[in-house]
Amino acid sequence: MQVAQEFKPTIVAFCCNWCSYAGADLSGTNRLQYPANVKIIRIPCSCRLNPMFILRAFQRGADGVILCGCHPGDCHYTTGNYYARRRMTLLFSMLDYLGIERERTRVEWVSAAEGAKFAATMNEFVETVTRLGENKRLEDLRCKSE
Amino acid sequence: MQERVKARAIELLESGVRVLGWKAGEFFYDVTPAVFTSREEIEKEFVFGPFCGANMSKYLIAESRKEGRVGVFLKPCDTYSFQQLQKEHRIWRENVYAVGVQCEGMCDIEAIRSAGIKGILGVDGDGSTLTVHTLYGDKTIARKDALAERCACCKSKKMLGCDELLGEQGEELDSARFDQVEKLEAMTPDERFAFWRKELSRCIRCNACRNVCPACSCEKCVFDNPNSGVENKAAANSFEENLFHIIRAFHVAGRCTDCGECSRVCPQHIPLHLLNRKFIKDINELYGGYQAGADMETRPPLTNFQMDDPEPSVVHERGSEQ
Amino acid sequence: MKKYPVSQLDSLFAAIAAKQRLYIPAGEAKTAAFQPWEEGMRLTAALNTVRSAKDLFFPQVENLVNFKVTGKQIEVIENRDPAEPFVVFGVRACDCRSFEILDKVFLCDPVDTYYETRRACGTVVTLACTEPEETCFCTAFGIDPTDPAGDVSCWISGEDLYLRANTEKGEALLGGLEMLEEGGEPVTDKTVFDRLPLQNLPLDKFGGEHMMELFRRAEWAGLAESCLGCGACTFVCPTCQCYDIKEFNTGDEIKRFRCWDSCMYSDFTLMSAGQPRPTQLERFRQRFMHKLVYYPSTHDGEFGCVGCGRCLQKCPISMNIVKVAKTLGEEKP
Amino acid sequence: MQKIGVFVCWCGSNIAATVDVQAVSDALAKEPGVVFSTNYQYMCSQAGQDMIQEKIKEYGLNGVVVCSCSPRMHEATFRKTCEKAGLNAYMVEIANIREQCSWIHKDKETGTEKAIILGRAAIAKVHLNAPLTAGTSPVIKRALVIGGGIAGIQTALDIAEAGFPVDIVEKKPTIGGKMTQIDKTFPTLDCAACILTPKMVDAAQNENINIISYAEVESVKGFVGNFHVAIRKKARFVDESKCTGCGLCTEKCPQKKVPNEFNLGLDNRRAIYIPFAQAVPKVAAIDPNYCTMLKTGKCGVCSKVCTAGAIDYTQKDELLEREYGAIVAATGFEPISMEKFDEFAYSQSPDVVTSLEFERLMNAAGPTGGTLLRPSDGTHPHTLVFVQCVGSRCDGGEKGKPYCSKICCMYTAKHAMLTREKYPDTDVYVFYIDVRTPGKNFDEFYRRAVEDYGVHYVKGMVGKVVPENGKLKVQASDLLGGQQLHIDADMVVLAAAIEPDQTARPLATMLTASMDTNDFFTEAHPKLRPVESPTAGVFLSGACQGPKDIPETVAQAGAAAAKVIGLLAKDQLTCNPCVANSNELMCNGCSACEKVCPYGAITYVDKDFRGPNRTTLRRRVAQVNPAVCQGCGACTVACPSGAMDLKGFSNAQIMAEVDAICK
Repeated sequence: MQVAQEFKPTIVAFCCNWCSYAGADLSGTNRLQYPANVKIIRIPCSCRLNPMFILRAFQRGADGVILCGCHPGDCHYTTGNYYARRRMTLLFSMLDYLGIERERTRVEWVSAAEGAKFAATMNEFVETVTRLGENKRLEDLRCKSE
Repeated sequence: MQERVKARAIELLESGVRVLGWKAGEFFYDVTPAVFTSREEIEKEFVFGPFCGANMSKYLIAESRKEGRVGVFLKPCDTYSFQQLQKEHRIWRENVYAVGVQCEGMCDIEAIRSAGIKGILGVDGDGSTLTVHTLYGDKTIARKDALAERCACCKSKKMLGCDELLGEQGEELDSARFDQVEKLEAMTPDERFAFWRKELSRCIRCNACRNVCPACSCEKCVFDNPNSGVENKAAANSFEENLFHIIRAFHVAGRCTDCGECSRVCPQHIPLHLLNRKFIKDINELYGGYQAGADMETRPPLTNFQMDDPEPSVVHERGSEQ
Repeated sequence: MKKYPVSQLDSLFAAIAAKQRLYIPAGEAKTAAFQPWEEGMRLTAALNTVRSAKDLFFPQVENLVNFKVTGKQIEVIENRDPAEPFVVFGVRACDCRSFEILDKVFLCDPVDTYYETRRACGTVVTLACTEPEETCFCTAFGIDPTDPAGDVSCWISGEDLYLRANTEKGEALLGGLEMLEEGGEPVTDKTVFDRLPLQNLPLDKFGGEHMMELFRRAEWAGLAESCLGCGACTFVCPTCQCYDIKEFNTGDEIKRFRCWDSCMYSDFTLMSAGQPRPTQLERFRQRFMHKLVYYPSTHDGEFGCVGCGRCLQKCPISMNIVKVAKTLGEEKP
Repeated sequence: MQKIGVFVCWCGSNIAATVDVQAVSDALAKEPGVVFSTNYQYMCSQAGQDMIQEKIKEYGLNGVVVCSCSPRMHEATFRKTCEKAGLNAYMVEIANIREQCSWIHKDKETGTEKAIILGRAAIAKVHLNAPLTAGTSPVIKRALVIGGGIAGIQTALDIAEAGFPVDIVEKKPTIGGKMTQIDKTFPTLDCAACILTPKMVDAAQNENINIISYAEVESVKGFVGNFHVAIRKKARFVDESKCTGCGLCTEKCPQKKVPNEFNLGLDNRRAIYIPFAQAVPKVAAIDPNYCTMLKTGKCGVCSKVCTAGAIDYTQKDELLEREYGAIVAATGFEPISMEKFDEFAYSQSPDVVTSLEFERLMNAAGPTGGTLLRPSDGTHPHTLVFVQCVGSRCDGGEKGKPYCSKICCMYTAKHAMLTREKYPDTDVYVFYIDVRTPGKNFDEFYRRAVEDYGVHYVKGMVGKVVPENGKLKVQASDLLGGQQLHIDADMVVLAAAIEPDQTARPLATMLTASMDTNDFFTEAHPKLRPVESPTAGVFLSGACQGPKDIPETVAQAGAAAAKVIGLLAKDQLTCNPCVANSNELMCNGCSACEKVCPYGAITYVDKDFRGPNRTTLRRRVAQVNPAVCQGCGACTVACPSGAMDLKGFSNAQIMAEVDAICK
């Protein structure tokens, strides 16, 4: 328990450029706090997220990975997030199937107007992952050195 | 059937096409896919029997691009791969003459060995029990125990997209092929993790599963491509074991016909088909029934969507009591 | 010759494991492997392991060295695995012969110190075969499966395990095991070996003499045509010794390691100029020419194959060295 | 190896307050490939930009990382800066250490630490950046304005004046929109029709403007400069080219019982009708829901009386395919339905009306010819109660809208004033939460209503309206007087909140333009780009972007037009160079990418490649049209072999960022 308190997870948040990245900016503009262990990577669209990137993140020491994109129907590229939704659903299901904690991966639709939602989501996600503790099941010990 | 197939093979050859079929080996079970170009060869070495498990469709990617036509014999499950590959424009159909061969299930020599039978020299009996001749005398085994896993839960005896059929056209069967997947799903995450660690930790990254897989027919696999960022030659640790098999399963998701070759050829007997079947099961449950290779038109599930597809959180909700 | 009741193997293993790490072939038949012995672990029912005993001396992945880059400074950090003595029990005659073949490669100048260390640390305890598989053909290479080499040779005969030390290492090992009693000779029945279907391989043509002729044989095309180019045969083979040196950037240091490579792979010995063996035919030919021709030609006629039969069982398309040897070895009319 | 320069911005104290900018630039200076690193107060200022350019030249930088505000803010700025210094614009990466760092963290240590990591990620990415050159795509010099209200008309007129052809698509049979129903306009009290109808006529007569009335947009494809739009022109059953608008048919039509939407159902029209006298186009239309001929096949009176022979009962919907370079949304607003507000007895008494209905009752062209009469008994009302904020400023919003509808305070003041002016014998009460009168001459106007016209303004909400023997018993609270008021009113006028037109949401989806939770179109930037949608080539005019009065609408309409003109004035648009491209050597030709491409940017060709041993292999490979590709990257994930990659967001680049962040 004590350990869980001190443990600061590394969270990678992939945000689509048009909605969620703007949403993240908005939560900044509104000075809405969320933990610093969330680091955002900008991708043009949620459909750009290759499952390899997620696994890569876990390999390199991420404890949680979240994808944020436009709400289904609002994709800047019309259909991108629909594909992303299927891909992520299947990938997450597979990770779960392999016994990797399902709470480590997540998809959240955040529009450019939902700065508050972005912050809330991140706070909540960091909390969840902190409770889970360090990513052990999908770690690459070579990257855990030092 | 052996004789019918052989006879047809000769006719085809004499009609001027190369014939892709199974070639006899040192023993009765070690048959090798081969292209036959002479009558003698066929008469002497062509076999079609209970150990012709190899799925010929993948060879057609290369063979169909060569000069002239190639005749091929395809078991029902092979025809699904055959059609899926056409769907992906991998096979030049006009250069292929496809003969569907009905099949009552292939035996797996490894299954017989796992039954503790050593020094196997021959097998006969088509009935429910097989007599196995060994260095240590004759043994018997129930045919169902000698059957390959994929055949024990055969999904379909339908032969698709062939130019002609040998044997009765079959039907799709409601197979129990998802039972094992369900068993795993019913486990706790910890149990599942332990299960897959035990299995995948045996992986020696020989790439047999990948190289035999009709869906894994990339010009260059990401795992062989130094620029892909995931290239690796050996699974250096548990992560890379997972990485290889997760990505491979994902890349064939919605394209895998569940032909079962991956599990057949794995020297370490890792039940790789359980990964692919998980995706197939999920796709069926989440996006409606889909069988890769069953037709030429339907859009593969991963290049398709519905406005009201379930959210990724279904994964979390499913069995969230755990 | 010493002996010990088979029924109490556990306590023998315990005694060895008490002093140094012990590996025994364990697990269900189809996935048998050399595993660190722990309480209650039994010998596998399988004749042989899926992967050969070579793994213990030449593991699939092995750390070589680390580099740390700080600014313009490159620091080189030793990170080879610590050398601790170990015993491997139950090595078959074929695998035991494979060590000789590997030694000739790794221990000749320049010596492969990683391999050398492991060899020095390892005590090989072999186990004579009594129930060969139909795929066994070690006898074709002059190996006597009923009288294996190694630091210690063992036989299971009747109720007892018979042990014979062949080397100082062997002496040392057995010397340390008080529970062993002096014993007579095991009875070995060789008749089954005469019934082995593959024992008479036509090998006379192979070796250095007919190199170019064999190289040019037309049959290679037919043999190689359905090869999938996977590495199954290579990785289960006790004598395959090719490896690739790779580097992994962890972000704060670079780990250089080596891992098995396979001449069957399309990127094997890939060079800036391109692929020296552009099609599977050349790669396939390379592998078998190496076992049957190149290796003997440079190692006074000794073949690079020990007839363990693993590739016969594991090749996805059942193409293997026996088929190659028979196709090329038999005199054509 | 890149020679990278790092420029850390303080953004005044915005960043510097919670991020130790010195520490950041020092830490990043140690990163591989970084040859120069500094920090400065305002990197986006001229001085800051000059410094960047100077350093690029001085150190021969071939990669630049700016740690500053969001790339959505200044990426373009810094790219231009570097381009001027001879560095390819796409060798620049921004580390967002303001919105995503300094502004969300209080603790300086944390902020600094995170800023360094974000900087590292950007550096890692720049290492893999390659110079990109943008392709170009032609601009179709024609604009589409969706909605023919004052906003749409003004936008169209301004674009047309600049010499570009415009189509106005209006779903009603006439253009003009809400303003046509308004009687007078605040604060000047001049007649709405008098200022609107001339504009409608101008639009009709302008040879650059093509009005497609009684039509709706059915689908939108393509992208900025190159939209393909399908427009459904609904059947009018009247041949526009023949109809002279004489109106004879509308007098002879036997079907008299059709609620007249122009007067909000306060009176009736015929089944064949011209919405109002000044309609443009002045062409009759048959209402298929009421026309006996169309429903039963018996009647045909209108066709008999029509001397022009314009009636055509067989007319079908027509689908027009048009191409445009720019699209303007001007879909306007609607008052919300009053159903949910039964406490005001709207559904119980015809004498409870909405403000818009009141406009009609006051209007000379209205049902009562401009004399204010009670809808129930046609008598002259003596006591009127105006209720403000009906459905506006509702928290929770389940009943009404969270926002202020903005125009109600002023039009109610107008109504009250006009009533008192015309009928000095009336008592007029206005119940309000606040009176909001920002705007030129607005407050003066309101005060005139109170001071000169003796309108009773009561701060407080009306709780209940009960119809009782011909009167409306109004129960309200007077917050300032601290008492409950009971008024026997003859009429109650509800200032209904306004909401975006129902057609806006589906349209937004077609345009892939985003909307806020109230279905108002969102602007590209709330302050700096108020008339553009985030979707390139789509612009916003009028109330579809938020509640507005007429002058504001007209102003925004003009602004939108200016943006459109700016776009159409270009012959070529430089495309986004961050597009997909396929490595033919690795392509399987499996068509997965083609299937997921929303723009049809991917095509296939059979190509010969050199195989091993001097053989040639024919393979089917994908090719990307960089002018059409918009760079979403869907194809890159669909491609199993990784042959398809995205410039500027390549697999390698993203993974490098991942590594840097997780390190």
